[in-house]
Amino acid sequence: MAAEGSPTEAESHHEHSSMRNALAETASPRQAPMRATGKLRVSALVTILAFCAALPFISPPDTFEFTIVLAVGLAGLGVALLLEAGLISFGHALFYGMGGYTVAALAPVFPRFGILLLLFGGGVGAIVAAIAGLFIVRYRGVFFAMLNLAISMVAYSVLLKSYAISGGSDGMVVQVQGLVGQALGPGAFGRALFYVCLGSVIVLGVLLQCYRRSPAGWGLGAIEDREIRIEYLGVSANRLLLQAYVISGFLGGFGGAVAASAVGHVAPDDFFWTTSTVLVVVAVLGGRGVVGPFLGAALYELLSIAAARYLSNSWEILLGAVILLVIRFAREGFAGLPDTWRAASLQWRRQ
Amino acid sequence: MKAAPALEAEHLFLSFGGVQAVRDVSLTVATGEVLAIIGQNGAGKSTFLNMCTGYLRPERGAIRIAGCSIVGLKPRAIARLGVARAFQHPQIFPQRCVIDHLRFASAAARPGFWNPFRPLNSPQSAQDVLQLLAFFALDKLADQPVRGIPEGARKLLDVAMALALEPKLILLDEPTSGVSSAEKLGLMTRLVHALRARGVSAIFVEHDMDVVARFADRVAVWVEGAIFRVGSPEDVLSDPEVKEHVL
Amino acid sequence: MKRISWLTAGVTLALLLGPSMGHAQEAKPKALKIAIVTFFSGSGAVVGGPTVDSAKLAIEGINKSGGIDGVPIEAQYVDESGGSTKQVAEFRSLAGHVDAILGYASSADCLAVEPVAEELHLLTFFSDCDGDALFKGQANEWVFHTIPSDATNALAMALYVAKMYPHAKTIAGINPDYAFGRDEWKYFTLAMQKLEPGVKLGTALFPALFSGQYTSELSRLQGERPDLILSSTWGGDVVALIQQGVAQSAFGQSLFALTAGTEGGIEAMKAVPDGVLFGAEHGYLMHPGKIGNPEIAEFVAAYHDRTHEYPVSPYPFTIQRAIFALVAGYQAAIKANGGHWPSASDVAHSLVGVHVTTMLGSFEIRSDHVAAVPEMDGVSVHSSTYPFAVFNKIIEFPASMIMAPVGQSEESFIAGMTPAVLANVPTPREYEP
Amino acid sequence: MLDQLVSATIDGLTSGATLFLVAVGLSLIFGVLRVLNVAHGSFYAIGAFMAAVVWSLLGAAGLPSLLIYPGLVVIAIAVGIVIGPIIERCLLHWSFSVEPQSRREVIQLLATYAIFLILEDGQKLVFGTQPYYSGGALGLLGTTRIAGILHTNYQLLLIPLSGIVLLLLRLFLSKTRSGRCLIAVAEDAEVSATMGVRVTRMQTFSFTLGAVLAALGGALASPAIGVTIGIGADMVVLSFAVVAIAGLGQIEGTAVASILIGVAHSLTVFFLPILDTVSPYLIMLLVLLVRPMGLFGMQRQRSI
Repeated sequence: MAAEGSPTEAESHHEHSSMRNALAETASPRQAPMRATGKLRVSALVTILAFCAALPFISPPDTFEFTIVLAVGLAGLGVALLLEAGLISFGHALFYGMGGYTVAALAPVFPRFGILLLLFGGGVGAIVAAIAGLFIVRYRGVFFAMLNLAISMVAYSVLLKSYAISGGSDGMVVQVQGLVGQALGPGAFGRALFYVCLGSVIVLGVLLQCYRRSPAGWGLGAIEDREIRIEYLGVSANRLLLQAYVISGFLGGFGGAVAASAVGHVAPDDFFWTTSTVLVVVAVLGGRGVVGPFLGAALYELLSIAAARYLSNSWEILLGAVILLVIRFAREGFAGLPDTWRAASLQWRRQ
Repeated sequence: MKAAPALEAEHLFLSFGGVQAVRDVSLTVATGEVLAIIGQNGAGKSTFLNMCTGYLRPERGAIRIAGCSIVGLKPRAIARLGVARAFQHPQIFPQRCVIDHLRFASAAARPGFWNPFRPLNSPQSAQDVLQLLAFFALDKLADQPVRGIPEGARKLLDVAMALALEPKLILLDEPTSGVSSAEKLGLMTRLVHALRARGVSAIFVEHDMDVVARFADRVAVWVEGAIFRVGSPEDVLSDPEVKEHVL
Repeated sequence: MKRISWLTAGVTLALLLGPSMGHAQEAKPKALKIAIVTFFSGSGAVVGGPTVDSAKLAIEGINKSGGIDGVPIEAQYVDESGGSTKQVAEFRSLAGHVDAILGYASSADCLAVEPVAEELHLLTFFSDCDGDALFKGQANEWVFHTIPSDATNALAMALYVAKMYPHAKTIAGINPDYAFGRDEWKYFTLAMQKLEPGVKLGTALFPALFSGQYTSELSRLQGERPDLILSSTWGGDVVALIQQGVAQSAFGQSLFALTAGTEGGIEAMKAVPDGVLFGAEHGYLMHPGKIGNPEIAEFVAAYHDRTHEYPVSPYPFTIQRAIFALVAGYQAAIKANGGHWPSASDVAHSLVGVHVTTMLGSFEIRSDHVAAVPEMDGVSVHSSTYPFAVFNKIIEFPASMIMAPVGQSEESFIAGMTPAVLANVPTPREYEP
Repeated sequence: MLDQLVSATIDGLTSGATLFLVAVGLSLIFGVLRVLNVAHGSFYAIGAFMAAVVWSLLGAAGLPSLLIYPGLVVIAIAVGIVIGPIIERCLLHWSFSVEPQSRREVIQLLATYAIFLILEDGQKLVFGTQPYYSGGALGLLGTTRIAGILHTNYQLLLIPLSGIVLLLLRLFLSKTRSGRCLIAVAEDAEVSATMGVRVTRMQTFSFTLGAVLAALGGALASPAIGVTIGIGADMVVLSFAVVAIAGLGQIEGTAVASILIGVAHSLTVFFLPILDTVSPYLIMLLVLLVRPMGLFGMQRQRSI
């Protein structure tokens, strides 16, 4: 609304002052604790990041696992982004696998430029998402989930069949030896990859947070709430989704590329529907927001390692039980636990 | 050259499963005009609005917005032509807070909407959003998620979102239902004032004849899917036949 | 905030100090720790049960007789399912805690784990993964294959067919659509063309692995009537193929050659009719010529006590081959080390050329780290001794006949074959109950 | 050529028959509960395992084989009746009240995935890891030669059997009171609750019925397939494809889609083997591209 939009000078002035008063009255008591929790969150985040940065020194053999947690977390972040619009991608393994196979295919060309390969992996994920997204974003609910599933399964079957090119079920060995032109030994490469990945996570996390706070990012949540109203505001919900889908494809591809570089091997299993469910589990376990999926990935990794170690014969039971408990009692996921607890304690006190 | 009217509808027909919901409706809204539509429930008023916003497609007839035919266009495209709509049942986003609704609507009307690095809370629209909040007395609820606010406030928010689009034509489906009668007149006064100040044309469906008499330039009376009378509020509302059919 | 930082610092400190404490190493460990990796879940789970049961029996036996120079073996069992990423993660996390890792059935997992084993200098024995792609890389230092390439398995079957069924002139295939199935078809047909010039190749079908439905495939081949149908299905798949083939009378019409048929376990051997050609994937304990051997008889009895099953599949034996290779490597290294406990690298060096003694005879580990083991092929026959079919007319192909010499690819080895080689094939051994 | 076409079609019909039983259960559960049941494949697997066990037990006890066939049906019903209500009541029911709907869908997909994981391991603990063999049940009824190819009578019988199940299901839904209540709940749970339908009971009932159908599919398939750990995971994706092609909640449509997928698979085996595994997903993609709600699905008009 420009100047002529205000009813009269006097009214507009009155409105402004009352607005300010209103803000002064209502906002301060409400925002003070919010700001405090915000600060707490930021400091917690910084502590976690510092802790992560120190991990390769604290526990060198686990550098690999941390890298995988970050990689899966990145791909899970892509799934979580679509979850904000209320859509479950049951086939995000497509992008994850695409990223990995891109690295496998291009590693012989740029064996020492791992960073380039990671970006290519993300780029291919984004391109595939842009193409598939053109028609996938027209679907909602279970249809969206199942179309994603179908596409990833087609990719899976094609890879199995193209035995001569992709090695079929054997997959391909990925030989990335350096990240920025220098050949590195295996141990040094693992560490370097971890730091590059951690840096990418921070950069991508910040960029994604920007996006989530932009009108288009906010619109995703509005799609979940009431899609039709978005259309009446002159905005295409499908286009909002397409943008998010491409971003989430990039994240999936990037995550897959990191994992492939770290593992040194890709296989069609990366495309199988169970890989997709892992990404969904990671996104939901973690909860909304940019940090959630990484917590989810860490939790999932921890769980599967512990289960494999102590329950080698029935780790799926443990995993299943934990998923059920989390979605039952901590519906907002791991990252939402403080809020869930606060709400629960409030209710308890009221009673 | 004379500018095309804000809305022209010519010989519209639409039926649902054998029931004629709209029969040969023709209606024109001049630029800057505020037109009220009255009629009993089921008279086809909302159906007409739905056709004008692209939700339903007329079987026959033409609709032009500022001279541009919109039959077959999607709601989104029509909104882009400057037609905003508020709903009888507020169409808002239950999990989001009040102020963000207006920020979003305001961003939707501006270039740069797709820039992922421009915050929703951009300084360009902040002032307008605050004005709108205050205008509809929603400022105290600004940070509340809308699922918790009273029905009347939801209704206002719905209208406010339509207004935030800075439309050329606004279609309001019972804008004051759900608003307490004490606030009704005050709200309409300011709303219509704002519309006139900006030269926005408007159609509003209304059941309160006081409101109609006071704010409409013209009134269209609907009976069983067709327009029964069109004219100035004084003429139409005093017509005994209208009284019989509508009141 | 402060509290969080202190907490972090504390945790950090604890983690920093943790691994360095109690790190003193003895010359001779209390136990030799190994991890055995095999499938416990998913469709590959058919491998896991027999592998673990047999490994436990073998390790109990070794420990009872004093372990390796007095050091007992302590094994932990790890699930192989979950894909190569999970396996690499498991491998890396095991690396700090065990002296050797044995097992793996999936070639994809082996391909993924191999470079990691080399990177971490961890003794690793692949007991069941035999994808030909695994045998094409450069020489390893730490990784040993106690099973040779799947090409040897296919070649043995081709030699068996060419020797025993020279009238089989048209060949079709139903092989699972993954590396193993593709390899088996490729090498079998390549060998057949060399051994029986003039053989005709019919339709090669590749249904999905674990599809368990072969009705359409069998119908199609019924119309084609090939002399021989090669199938490398295994696990539940081979059981399904046999059931459906029997019901559709496919077995009466064409000769079937199941290169991995024993991997269907006891149920496959129960269901199969007489006269079906079987490969044993380099491990067949119900061998008519050797079942009388007291060591095998004792093992079969012990295995039956524990599992109420007979060890018909190769897994009970393939894992033992890896375990005994490890033991032999340690013993040779101890000998070379003047009786002192060797380092892992000593063991790796001693393993080359070592002769490993197992129930089914001894074998050598070649300089390319691949075990030179024989393959057994036979024809199914039901007898009164067991409630399932065993091998009749069994031929044991010596390793030298089916394995390419060190440095040569299996493909060029087979390509260089002539029908003359059939003269050297040992005579089959009839089954005697 | 014609012979091949005929036998491909027959093979497609037989595999489509069991697929239909599983998929129609999935579709029913979705229709009434709005839950896409990932654990559905496990019901199929458990039915198959139980049937295989019953075969070997009864066969060993010397029961005449022809009496064992009805046992397959009984065991499937028993499996569904035991596990269906337990899972629905204890593990799934709480999720029906989650709001908003899209959140609920996510949570239910995950919940059924978790149940799938638990049941997968459960099967392993109960039935072991070795494949089962149903003692020749497939061949006992003999074979019939059609267009030069032998088909087992057992598998041929599955075609009319599935037809009967379809018919019974349709009769039940349209003629009985419970059936009509079920449809009412599928149309609109809230409205039917106000009309006196016991929605909760109907939900449990339809979940159980769906489980029975899946278990029946498994039990009837067991003589032909290799019953082993992991058969459920493949089946569930395949029946997803069927249900998506048919349109969610469409019973006759599910039958058509099952036949479509079965026949397409056997046709590809005969004429274009390179596409055999991809064909269900390709069909699903193509159908959803042209008809977003599936072949027989209907668009629900959103009201504003």
